[in-house]
Amino acid sequence: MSTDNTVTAGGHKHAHHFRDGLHEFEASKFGVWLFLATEILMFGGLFVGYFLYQSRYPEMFVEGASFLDWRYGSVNTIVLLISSLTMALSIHYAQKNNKKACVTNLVITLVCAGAFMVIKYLEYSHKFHLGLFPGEAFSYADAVAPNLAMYFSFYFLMTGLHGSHVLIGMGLIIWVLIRASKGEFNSEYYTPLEGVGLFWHLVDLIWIYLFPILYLI
Amino acid sequence: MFGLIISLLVGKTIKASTFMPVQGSQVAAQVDSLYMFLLVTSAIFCVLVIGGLIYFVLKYRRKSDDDKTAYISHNNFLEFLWSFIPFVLFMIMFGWGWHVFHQMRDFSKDSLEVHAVGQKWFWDFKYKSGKSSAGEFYVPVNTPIKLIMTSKDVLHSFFLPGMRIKQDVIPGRYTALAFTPNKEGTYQVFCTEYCGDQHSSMLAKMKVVSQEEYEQWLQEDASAGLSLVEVGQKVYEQKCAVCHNTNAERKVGPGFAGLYNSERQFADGSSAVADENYIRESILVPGAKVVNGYPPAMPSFQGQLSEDELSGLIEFIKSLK
Amino acid sequence: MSHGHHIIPMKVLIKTIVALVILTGVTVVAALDVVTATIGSHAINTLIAILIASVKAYLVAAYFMGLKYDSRTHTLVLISSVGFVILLYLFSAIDIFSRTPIESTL
Amino acid sequence: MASSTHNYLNHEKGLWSWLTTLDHKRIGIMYMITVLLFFAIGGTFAMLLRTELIAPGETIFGAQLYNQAMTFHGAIMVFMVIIPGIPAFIGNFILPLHIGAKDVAFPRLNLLSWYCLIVGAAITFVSLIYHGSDTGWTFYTPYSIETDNGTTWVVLGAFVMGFSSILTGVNFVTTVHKLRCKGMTFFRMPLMVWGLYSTAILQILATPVLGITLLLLAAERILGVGIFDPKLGGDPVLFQHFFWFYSHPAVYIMILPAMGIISELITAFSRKTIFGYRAIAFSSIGIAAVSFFVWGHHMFVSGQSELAGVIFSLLTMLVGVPTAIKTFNWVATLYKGSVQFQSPMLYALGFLFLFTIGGVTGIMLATIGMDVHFHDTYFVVAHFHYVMVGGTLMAIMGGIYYWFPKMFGKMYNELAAQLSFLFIFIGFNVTFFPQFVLGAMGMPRRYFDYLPIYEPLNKISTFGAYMIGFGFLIGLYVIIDGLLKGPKASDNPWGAKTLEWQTASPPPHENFLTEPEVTAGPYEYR
Repeated sequence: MSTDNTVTAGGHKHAHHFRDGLHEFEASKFGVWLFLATEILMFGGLFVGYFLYQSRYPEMFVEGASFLDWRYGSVNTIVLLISSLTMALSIHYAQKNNKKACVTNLVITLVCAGAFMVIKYLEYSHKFHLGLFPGEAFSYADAVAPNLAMYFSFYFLMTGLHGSHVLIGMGLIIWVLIRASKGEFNSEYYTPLEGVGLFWHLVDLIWIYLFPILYLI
Repeated sequence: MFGLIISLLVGKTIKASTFMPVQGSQVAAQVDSLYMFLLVTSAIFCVLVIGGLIYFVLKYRRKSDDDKTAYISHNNFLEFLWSFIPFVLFMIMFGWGWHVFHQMRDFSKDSLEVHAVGQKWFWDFKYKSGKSSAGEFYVPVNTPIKLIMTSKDVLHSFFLPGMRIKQDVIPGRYTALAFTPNKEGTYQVFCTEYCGDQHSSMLAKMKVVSQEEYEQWLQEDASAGLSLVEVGQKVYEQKCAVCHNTNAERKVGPGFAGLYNSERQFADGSSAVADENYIRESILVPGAKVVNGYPPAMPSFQGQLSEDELSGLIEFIKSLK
Repeated sequence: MSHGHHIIPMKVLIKTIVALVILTGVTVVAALDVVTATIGSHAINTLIAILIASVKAYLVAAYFMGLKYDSRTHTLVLISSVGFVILLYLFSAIDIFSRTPIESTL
Repeated sequence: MASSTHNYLNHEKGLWSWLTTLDHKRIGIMYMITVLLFFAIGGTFAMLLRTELIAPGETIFGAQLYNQAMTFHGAIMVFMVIIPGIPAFIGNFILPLHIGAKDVAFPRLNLLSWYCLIVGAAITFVSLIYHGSDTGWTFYTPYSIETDNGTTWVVLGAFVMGFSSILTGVNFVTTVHKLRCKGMTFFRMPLMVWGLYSTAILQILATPVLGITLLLLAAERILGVGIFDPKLGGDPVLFQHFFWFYSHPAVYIMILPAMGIISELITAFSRKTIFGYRAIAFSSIGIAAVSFFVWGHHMFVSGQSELAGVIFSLLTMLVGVPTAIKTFNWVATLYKGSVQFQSPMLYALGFLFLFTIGGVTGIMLATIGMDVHFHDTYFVVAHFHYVMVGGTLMAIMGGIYYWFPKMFGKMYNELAAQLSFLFIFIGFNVTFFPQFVLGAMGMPRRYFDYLPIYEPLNKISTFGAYMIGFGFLIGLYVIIDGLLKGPKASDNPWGAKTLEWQTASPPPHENFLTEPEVTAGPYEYR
């Protein structure tokens, strides 16, 4: 590639337009934070829509929430918090050049993410079984509120968009896992790990807000 | 050169103000005086900026390649001047605009209520006395009018240039407009929110008449003394002409000429002869039988046409060869 | 601007996860029917849930994401993005809740 | 073609080296080709619209085709030409050169941003297979939900193009923060960089909301979720809130970089330091900040409450103040300067003339009492063409001619460029000033057919449109002729003081042979 920032196993040579490794690390971290701002704004749009319609159709939203099992939600929250911890631990160990601990923590994070998706799959199939589809496909016979379909539109849009970000996160973790197991990260260079970690913590942050407003209200 | 451009600009701006449509109400006159104030202020601002620009450009044009230019970096007083003065002017404009806007929105209790319903591509008007008319409505002069409006399908917007007022019409919700016409005459109504193919022909007429003439119009039965076919023609012009031609040529829907007793092929493959029942059903439940090659876009007219209007329309369509 | 790679101490990470799990418990308990019934108003329950979630969010952002040890511009980016979401809600709410309902009198 | 010495154009050979380049200058050139191509397509739709409107009734095609041409003219010009236009094309090329950097912070993201635009544009044009889209570039619901044509493709295309804008924004903010050369403090950066920096902030904070709005609209059309559909309990006015929360900052994404270019042109061609550097720099940031508070002035008559309308009108007046400050500062820069009338300067003066008229009419529309009459009429069409074509397009043409020697190492044909300016400037006024009058007379916008009293002014307007078209054709000839046969240009043909003129034209691959160091401001004409 023309910017000759060849990445060698063990030693990482920073891209030619940066002064040194640290300069590149800080620029990348700042760039990731800016990208996280766009993610917050995108999910923010959904939250704004949710709150505006919740105050307009309160009883419909309460009826919709009654279909959600708060136990599934709580377990999912704990699972994601654990995965956030293990992601932070993997960075912690990478900075201490402890490759084995870093890799194991990444694997645990991946497993937790998988568990989260499995639980989501169970919840979704339970709702599809009842006919609580989003939008026009909604076919739940004895709904009290006429537009109950809108609640499940919000539910599937918000958890679906969040779920897709969990999947993207899992893909990123696998990419970082492969590089970590090849020993590319050390106390001097772990920028991709830091970036994926920040993204994963954001996915957890969004679920921290999704959980109470969907399951607990 | 400098004088010509500026006078051309100012002239054009002032001349533009005479192009406002007729002032049909007291509020319209206020809007026009606000418009005059905005125009004059803008013209002065343009003369200052563009005039200054042209003057500086000509006076300081490059004489030789090694001209020495003054190193002026900034001047705080000037910066303050041309940020505070525009700010004050803008606040005056804001305040005056708010005052005029508020007058457009205070619905006095004793105003005459007219119900307007917009649907893809014509306007319907209903009065409390049960009188209804399409495409045209009468209002008495010097009486506060309140238009209560809704839409049957998509967003539309009721625009009365003569009264300088406009209000979007939203399906599933009522919006309102208030004005007091003080000049008799016919005022044009436009739809100004994009609503599909025939958005540009979704027009209507408002006739401001004397109180007596208004009451007389309210009593008269629109189709009194007209034959059935003539009633049908009036309904056709108000509601159907937008999508159907009287000849055989397709517009949005099929042309009416020669339709009666013709064989109609439907989208689901079946076919039938176009007799009175087929025409009646196509008006009331258009989705039942959609002719092949046409989009199922026709709205239902259930409950909008009186019995004799419906039979008049059928007779009119039968009369078109 | 604190430069260099800062390693988040193990103690801090453990304390954070413990606090997060406890708070999750608290928010679940706060939403149990018996509790919501006593508090009554739906809006206050929502507010409590959001407050607890915000405390959890602060913990994740400050300790897991390392904002506490980072340059303040990163925190500014986070705060401004959340701020503009609230701005969107605020102005839309001002419009929606101050509309004068018009009724048909036919 | 290029000069004999080693530079970014002949650093690598072959199409593949261009399609996988990470050099910000090459990506800038690729954006130039893309943006000018889409401008030609969008311009053709504009010519079709004006030809149709030469007389009432059907002239060249029917209502449905007119509505599709109107929608594509809007969508192409907004999403493919004027939003990526300056930041991605001129910004990509000039920003690293202006701050003395070797490249933007994330070269790979920069290339991905170009591919997002290409893929997004391709998706948008796929909609033509399904009878295009006839909703207008604003996609207002519920009409955009129920019209059964390719609208979903246009919506998803715009969604993908949004990423191109986000990635450029992330890239530029990081570059300005992290890659400034030694001595280049924030107040020694050229004002073009301030323009691009405030634009990048807008791109980051506004575009994601457009993303979620378009996603929700696609969900409406595919799943019928009912959030914006009144038949299912949704609120179409809420769609307008979401849409304009992005689209008003978007019009500042269009104008702020243009203002950046104008600061460069005015100082270079009057050979004088800018008047009120800090006032202009803070005005850029001020406009970017206030732009998020004003979107409701697009919705004064849309069923929005009176209270919200009045608040938005007041805040819109505030955003007018920094714009007025900038305009006065540019005119003050000319005082005691040494003004040279070359085509970039003509475009800068054209910008000042047209943008002033656009600005004052904007204030008229911000006055809520006045907007009730003018909303959705040709007055609004004239206003936004004055600020978009008269503002951003003038700045793009001025920027192309100003940096042409730096980008390609060749000079363009000055006389033909001035002729092109003459046709565009006069044609523009002949086209759009009558539309102010049409708006005052009450002619609504997006009308395929109009009442006979509007015919004479529409005829003049169409004639003006042909003049603009001819002017841009001459402009295209000047660019192509300059590329093929242009004489070799010196490193600093205009004698400007900003950093990009200290390196060779066209610049070497790594921009500066020796690491530049800055000791003073960008416009030191002593």
